[in-house]
Amino acid sequence: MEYTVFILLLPLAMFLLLGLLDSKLKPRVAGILGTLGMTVCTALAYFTAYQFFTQPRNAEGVIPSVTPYNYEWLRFTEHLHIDLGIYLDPISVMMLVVITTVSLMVHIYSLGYMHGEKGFQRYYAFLSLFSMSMLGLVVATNIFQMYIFWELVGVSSYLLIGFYYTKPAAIAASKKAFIVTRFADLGFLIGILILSFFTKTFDFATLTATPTAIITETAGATFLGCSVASWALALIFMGGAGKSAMFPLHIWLPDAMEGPTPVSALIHAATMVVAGVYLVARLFPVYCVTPEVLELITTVGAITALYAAIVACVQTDIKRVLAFSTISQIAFMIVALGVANDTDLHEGLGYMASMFHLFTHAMFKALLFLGAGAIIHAVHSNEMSEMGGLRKYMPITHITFLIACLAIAGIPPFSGFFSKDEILTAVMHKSTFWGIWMTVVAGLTAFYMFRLYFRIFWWKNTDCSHHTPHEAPLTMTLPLIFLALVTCVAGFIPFGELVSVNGQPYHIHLDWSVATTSIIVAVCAISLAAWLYLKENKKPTAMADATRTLHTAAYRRFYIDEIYLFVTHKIIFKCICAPIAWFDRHIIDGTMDMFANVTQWVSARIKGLQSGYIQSYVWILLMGTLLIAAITICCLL
Amino acid sequence: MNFLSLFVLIPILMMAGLAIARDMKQIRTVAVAFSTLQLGLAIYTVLKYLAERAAGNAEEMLFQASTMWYEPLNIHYAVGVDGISVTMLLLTAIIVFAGVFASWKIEPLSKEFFLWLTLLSIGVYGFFISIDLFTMFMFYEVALIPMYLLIGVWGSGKKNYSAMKLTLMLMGGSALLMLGILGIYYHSAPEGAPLTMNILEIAGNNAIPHDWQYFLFPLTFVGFGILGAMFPFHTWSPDGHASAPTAVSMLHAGVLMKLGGYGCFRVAIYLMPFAAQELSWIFLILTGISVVYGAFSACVQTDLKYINAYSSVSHCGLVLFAILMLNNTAMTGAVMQMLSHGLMTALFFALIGMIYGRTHTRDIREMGGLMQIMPFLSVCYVIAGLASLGLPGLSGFVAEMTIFVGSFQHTDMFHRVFTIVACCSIVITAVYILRVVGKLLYGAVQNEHHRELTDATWWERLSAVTLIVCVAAIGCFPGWISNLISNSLNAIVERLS
Amino acid sequence: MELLPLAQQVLFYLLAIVIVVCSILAVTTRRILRAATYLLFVLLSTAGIYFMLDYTFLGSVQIAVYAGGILVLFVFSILLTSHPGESCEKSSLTKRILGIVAALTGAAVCAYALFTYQWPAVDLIETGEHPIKALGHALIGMDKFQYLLPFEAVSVLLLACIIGAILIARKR
Amino acid sequence: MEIPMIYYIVLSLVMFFAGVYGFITRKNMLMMLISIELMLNAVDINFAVFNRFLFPGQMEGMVFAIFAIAIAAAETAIAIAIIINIFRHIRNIDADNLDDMKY
Amino acid sequence: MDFSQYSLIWEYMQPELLLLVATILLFFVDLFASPRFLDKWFSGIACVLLAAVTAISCIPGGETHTLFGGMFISTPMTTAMKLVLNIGTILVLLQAHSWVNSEACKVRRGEFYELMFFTLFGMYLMISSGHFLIFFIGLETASLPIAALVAFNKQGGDSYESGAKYLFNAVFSSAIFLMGISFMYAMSGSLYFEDIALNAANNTALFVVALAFIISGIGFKLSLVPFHLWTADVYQGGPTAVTAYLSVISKGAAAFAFLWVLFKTFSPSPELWQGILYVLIILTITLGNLFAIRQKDLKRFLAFSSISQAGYIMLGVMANSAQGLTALVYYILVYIFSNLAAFGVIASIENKTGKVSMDDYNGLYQTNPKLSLAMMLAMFSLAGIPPFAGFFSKFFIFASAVNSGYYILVLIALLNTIISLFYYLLVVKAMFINPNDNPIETVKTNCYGRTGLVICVAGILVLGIASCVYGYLSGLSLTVGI
Repeated sequence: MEYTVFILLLPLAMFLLLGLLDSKLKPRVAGILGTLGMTVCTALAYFTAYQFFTQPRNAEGVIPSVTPYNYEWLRFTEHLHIDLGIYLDPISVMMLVVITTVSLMVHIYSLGYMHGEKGFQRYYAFLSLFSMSMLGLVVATNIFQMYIFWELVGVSSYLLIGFYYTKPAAIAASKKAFIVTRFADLGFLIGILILSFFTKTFDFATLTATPTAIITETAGATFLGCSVASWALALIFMGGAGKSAMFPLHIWLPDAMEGPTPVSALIHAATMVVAGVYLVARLFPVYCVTPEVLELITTVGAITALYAAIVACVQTDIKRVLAFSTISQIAFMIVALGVANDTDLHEGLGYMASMFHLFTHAMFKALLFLGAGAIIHAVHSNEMSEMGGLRKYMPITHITFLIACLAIAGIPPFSGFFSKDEILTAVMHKSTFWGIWMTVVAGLTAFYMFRLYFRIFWWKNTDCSHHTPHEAPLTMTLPLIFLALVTCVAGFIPFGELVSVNGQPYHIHLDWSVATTSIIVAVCAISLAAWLYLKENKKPTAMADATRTLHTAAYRRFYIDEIYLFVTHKIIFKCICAPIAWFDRHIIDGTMDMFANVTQWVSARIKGLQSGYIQSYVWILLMGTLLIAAITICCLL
Repeated sequence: MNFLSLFVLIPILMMAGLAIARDMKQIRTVAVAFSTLQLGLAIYTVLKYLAERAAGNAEEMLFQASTMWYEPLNIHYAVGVDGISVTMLLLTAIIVFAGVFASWKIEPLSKEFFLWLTLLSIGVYGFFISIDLFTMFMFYEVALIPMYLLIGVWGSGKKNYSAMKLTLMLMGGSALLMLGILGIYYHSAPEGAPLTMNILEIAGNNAIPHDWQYFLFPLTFVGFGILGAMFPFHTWSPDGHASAPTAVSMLHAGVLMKLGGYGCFRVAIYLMPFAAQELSWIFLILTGISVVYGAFSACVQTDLKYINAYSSVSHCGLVLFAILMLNNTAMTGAVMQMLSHGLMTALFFALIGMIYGRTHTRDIREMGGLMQIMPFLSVCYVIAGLASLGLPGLSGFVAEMTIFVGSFQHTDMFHRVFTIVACCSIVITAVYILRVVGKLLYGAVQNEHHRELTDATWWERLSAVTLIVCVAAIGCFPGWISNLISNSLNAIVERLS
Repeated sequence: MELLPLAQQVLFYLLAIVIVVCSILAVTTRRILRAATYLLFVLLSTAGIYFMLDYTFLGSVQIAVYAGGILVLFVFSILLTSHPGESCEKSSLTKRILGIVAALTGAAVCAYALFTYQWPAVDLIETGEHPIKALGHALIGMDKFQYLLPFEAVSVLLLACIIGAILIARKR
Repeated sequence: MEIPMIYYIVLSLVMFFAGVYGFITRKNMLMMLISIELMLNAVDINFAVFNRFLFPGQMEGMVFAIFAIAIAAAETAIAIAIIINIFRHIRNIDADNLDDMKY
Repeated sequence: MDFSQYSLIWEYMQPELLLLVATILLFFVDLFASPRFLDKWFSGIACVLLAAVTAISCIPGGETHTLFGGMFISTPMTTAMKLVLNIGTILVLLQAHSWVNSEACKVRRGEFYELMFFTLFGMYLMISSGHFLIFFIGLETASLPIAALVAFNKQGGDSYESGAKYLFNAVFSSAIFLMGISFMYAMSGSLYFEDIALNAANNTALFVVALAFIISGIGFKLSLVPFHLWTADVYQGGPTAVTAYLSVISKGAAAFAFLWVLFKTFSPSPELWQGILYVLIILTITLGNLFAIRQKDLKRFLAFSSISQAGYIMLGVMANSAQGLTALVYYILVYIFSNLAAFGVIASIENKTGKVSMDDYNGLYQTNPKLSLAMMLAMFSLAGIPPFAGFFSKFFIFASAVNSGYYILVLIALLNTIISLFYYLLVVKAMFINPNDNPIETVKTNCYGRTGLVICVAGILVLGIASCVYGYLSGLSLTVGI
């Protein structure tokens, strides 16, 4: 399957082509070129998936993973070398499909959405760059290759968030996104260093084939009470947590919504943000040998899920709501991974569930974002207060958006229901406490999504005398429809057959007790939302007033951003950087200058020696001579 | 005659050519012609080197030639290159080439400017091809002194102060170095055998007593370290770079600071492996501080060149840091970092020079939104920034990762902990790079007068593109250069174990 | 000079007193002409010492060159550069202290060195005066302990000094 | 010869350092010159005395003293010329006035 | 009388004898030739005569030979040193040409050259001496006429003051020197160097005092701290040509003689004088530098620079080895070229404009690029910047000291080079960097001065690269057998 390399090279070529020619190309041409490239890429990805999954399974019933391409890029030591290659196994192939699909949709969608924007060509170049990086990330054969593309997606994300580079908010957001994820990547890097130091390999296949190696290699090595292996894996997870916006590294994602909406759909909803999940899944066998790290993962995921869900309930910017919803949903996947185990298929349900949810979520969340994009395109605002009653003006958007909302709320038969149900089942199986916790979060999800939905499409009947919102053009609605279709049918894909913790086929069966509960919770939440937001009324305001403190805190995202701001500006800048700079200029440099100044000073002070009088000269001459004689005599005797 | 001597000869001819050139056009012609020739020579050397190696020539240094110079002291004019030297030669040639274009419109006294610049490059080339301590040291000093006039005459800001400080501090380093070299020389051979200045022979004799190594190693390491901007001897760098004219900053940060790193291991570590192992921890702490400290300092600077200078402190600190890890991988990383930092920092300074030439300010608070005004320069600046913060696909990443992975392979816990500390710099780097990019290039145009400014001219584009291509080439295809370096390091590393 | 030991002692102490007193007076007196006169006494006493030591030639040279030549020069130039009867103002206290410090330190160091030195016991043979002929041979001989070269060299020095002195002293 | 050598030497030391004192304290340059003569004279005594008491068999010291006298004469000649030169320029011969150049 | 010695004397004292002959010839020319002829040719004749003396007699060769029962020693190295001094003197004469032929000075022109030759003769005696009497006569011959030369300028200026300062210091220090010699004599009974080395009791206080007095006497000529205080005033006030002569030739000769005396006379107790020199060198280099950094008058500035250079030269003496001797002579040679280049520039500008202040040199490069370049090369060479000769000489002299184990001393000296670089760069800065609205007008030098400068610059450029000079000296010094 050597052709898979073109899945990477094609977007790269597009990036270079569009990036270098930039304004020499007509915007239209650039858009079409980019889209065409992506189309071919998607086709290749689908074909790969087809070829891969239709392979004969081996004796253990596992689809053998394939490495069609591997090139030693940079050799560090005998054992350690960075390879650039393509590693195909069920999850990477699944990711290929997801990424290319969403990316293609976004490419098409952007033709309409970004029409007439300055820097259209650049936009497509960056999209191609992102696609390439993300694809490279998922097919990485080794952890360092993943790190490379990990950084590249970070940069593409930075560039795309800051696409409107004249907008201060966009600049700040892009910077924030990059630096926060960079900080997390530091953990990732250190984790890699520790891991590779002990295991002497970067290679995923080797790492996951003998996951216990790390325990034996690091035998006895502990640091602050935890084994080095745990540290390494926890640090690697930190990288993932940063990319996947887990609490407390989530702060960049809501701000990242300053980028163009299709970008949010692609990067900050469907693909890049799930890289963390993918990373944990990729190294899952290794994680399984350190249960304490898995517990950490579960806890972080659960807290994030609840936190994000609560915050999402009170946001007024529709993209923010979606962003928090994304965080919450990713946390679901993380939790699912955290509760899983690779001992057998059943224990490993969470793994499968997580991947399944990743897949479905990518589709419906992309759909939501693209829908939101269409709405914003129509009303030229992100604020809920500017919207309401749009269902009449934008029927296609309305329907597709509703489908997505239903999916995310976990209403059958939409895809979200199936995947979320598997997750809840897995969590419930592991721990009832987390199970209930996650169910509550699922309820909150349904609530805030329908709050959003009702606020946009119902709420009031706008009299749009000055400006009538209109349905988006075909280039934009087409992707919506496609994704909505996928959302409708994706739940019925026999996902467990293809992806599971040990590769053996797993037959998905619904745990009806869990499913029923979650459906009931969801329906209740939707009803509540409908009660509050179907028609314009004062109830929401009243409720907000009633819970003023909580509401404000939630609206301000529980002041996490402020804390960060305090730490970075007040502590790091004011208390570390500025003093260091001062120290450098005045103490270190001052010392160097002092040598010069002291020399000058001494020079000025001793000028009196050269008094100009013959007699003082000879006096010094004589006394000098005598002194020399006297001292030498003293030394001698 | 050995063709390596051409590296010194061509610039000398270039100086002669410049001396007889009459107008700006001729000066440019001469400069471009000779620097291109030199670049060609450098590329030829690399290729020839690779061919020789491929042909199985396993000598430690290739193309050696040695002519007796000062017989009473057994000083030779001895040349020879290994993988590291050829890399550095290539780097120098590239940067000089780019530097010539970056100073296309230098005023006043353009002829003198190019003369001094060429003299500087003679020193650098000579240093990299020498394998005799004396010649090496001589070329080293040849490279230092033109800086004074280049900054003093063509610089800006408080140029007198900076030029003087830079020169004196670097001379301070070379003072230590001279003593170190003399010390090495007088212990270079066992009792009775003739003393020698030849690095390979000294290494072969391996006769420097251990207690002397304790004395000589710090001398040489600090001596070269000052040029490598080692904390706390780095303060010449911010002022010096800030005041220097564009091409000089490029050459200085790009190449001259590499002399420090190169010397550190060609002389200090290679010749005194025992002390290197025993004393490395002291310098490791200092360089570790350099790395983080430089980055932190860069965060709050407002002058573009200061930011870059502190960033250089951080990056060059990483070079020395890696060298001190004393293993093949880390040292390979160090050399790659030299190469990478050389290219990208030259790119930075070129761009800053071009921006400054237009806006007449380097204060980031007084500029903004340059992306709209000079998109080409701005894009290049972003690329340089990304290279600096270690974006994969550009050279910085390759070098830094090699360093980190290599350093972390050290068996000693202390070294590994310090590696992690050094790793932290990548975050801080991101902070200050993005801060600049955000303030300088993005956002609204701060100064309405800037709207009338033009984008890069063709020579500026050529200068920047040359460097970017190199940065990207190394970033994308690091394998061959990494192999080139690490093969040459084997000899050094063997001595260390 | 063949003198009785007592007479020799008396003579020595006499000369010594003159030398010490006149030396000190020569450098402390405020009238310059008097200083020259004291110097003359010192020089003559020194010649006396030489005579005592049986260095009659040296003593004669001392009288001829110093007393006869140099001192006359002194007197001329004193008369040339100062008004008669004019006395120099006193030296400042600092200067005098410095002078005394220097002189005393120097004397102390030298005295210490000289007194601690183990002088070899030399048989004090009464060699008497060196024959003048031997001296003459020594001054034009070329072997060891013969001084043709310095003799010639000093003539060059004197010539050079004459030229130099004329060069400076003449008006143009 | 019952007078010990050291007596002579002390005598010469007194003379020498009297000269030193005079050289350092006196303003008038001729006085300085007189002091110098004292110093040189003291050295001559040294030579003669050492020769007589320690190495009576030869005359190295005495000859040196003779040459020293000659050289002293030469020095004096130049010195007086210079003093006259100064007198011509500044109408006095105070050493303290020669301080145009300092520091 | 042993007449067989005459041929030996002729053979081994050729430089001295020929120099005297040349001096006498000069006398006669000065006496009998017409004023117009003198105006035109006298300087040329002097230079040619000296060059002839050099060419005929100062080619090192043969072997070590002593004359006059050990009073006069001729070795290939001393001949080489005489050669070096002659080269320097010729350069000084070339540079002095335009000044000494000026209206104010030409009446005393003859004396200038004659005294110059006499002092050179004195220096010859100093460096070839094997006896303190000869040494002392040489020393006096080399310094007393210089006092006259320093006071050469009659019109205005500080020449007379310099002359007095020089003379009185010289006389005082020679008295001290004599005192030291007398003590030496008391201990050894002879003033032949080798006798002293054999007989003097070198661990007594008297020996130490004698040594200190002797060092003080020679240190005065070398202007080592604390015997240096006359230097600046004399350099500043004296005519530039004489200052140049003092700073290089006189100092070079004294340095060589110093080394010679210490080697020959005090070789049994090197620790003693090395200990003293150790301190003196540090003081000399440091104080010289400290004073130099605040000078504005270029001649005064060069005086302090030359003081610190003397400290570096002494490192070669410290080494107490053949290598040190080679390095010392080589250093002096290079120093002659470098310093004379500087003085050449100063002299040309002073003659035309009377300006010697560093501030006047601001922007000199705009109007006098060639002079500025020469000055810059001189400064770089003095500071020890490669590829100029000064770097090599400094390296070798440091190498010789390090070879004898003086690491700390060399380190201090090296750190001092930083300070010295600072003030040398100040001059460069004035010429190239400092702005000036009305810089010194373009100065045309005559062909003598130009030749002198060109030779100096060529020397600066070539002496280091051409290793044969050092190699040659090294070969010679090995024959001396230290």
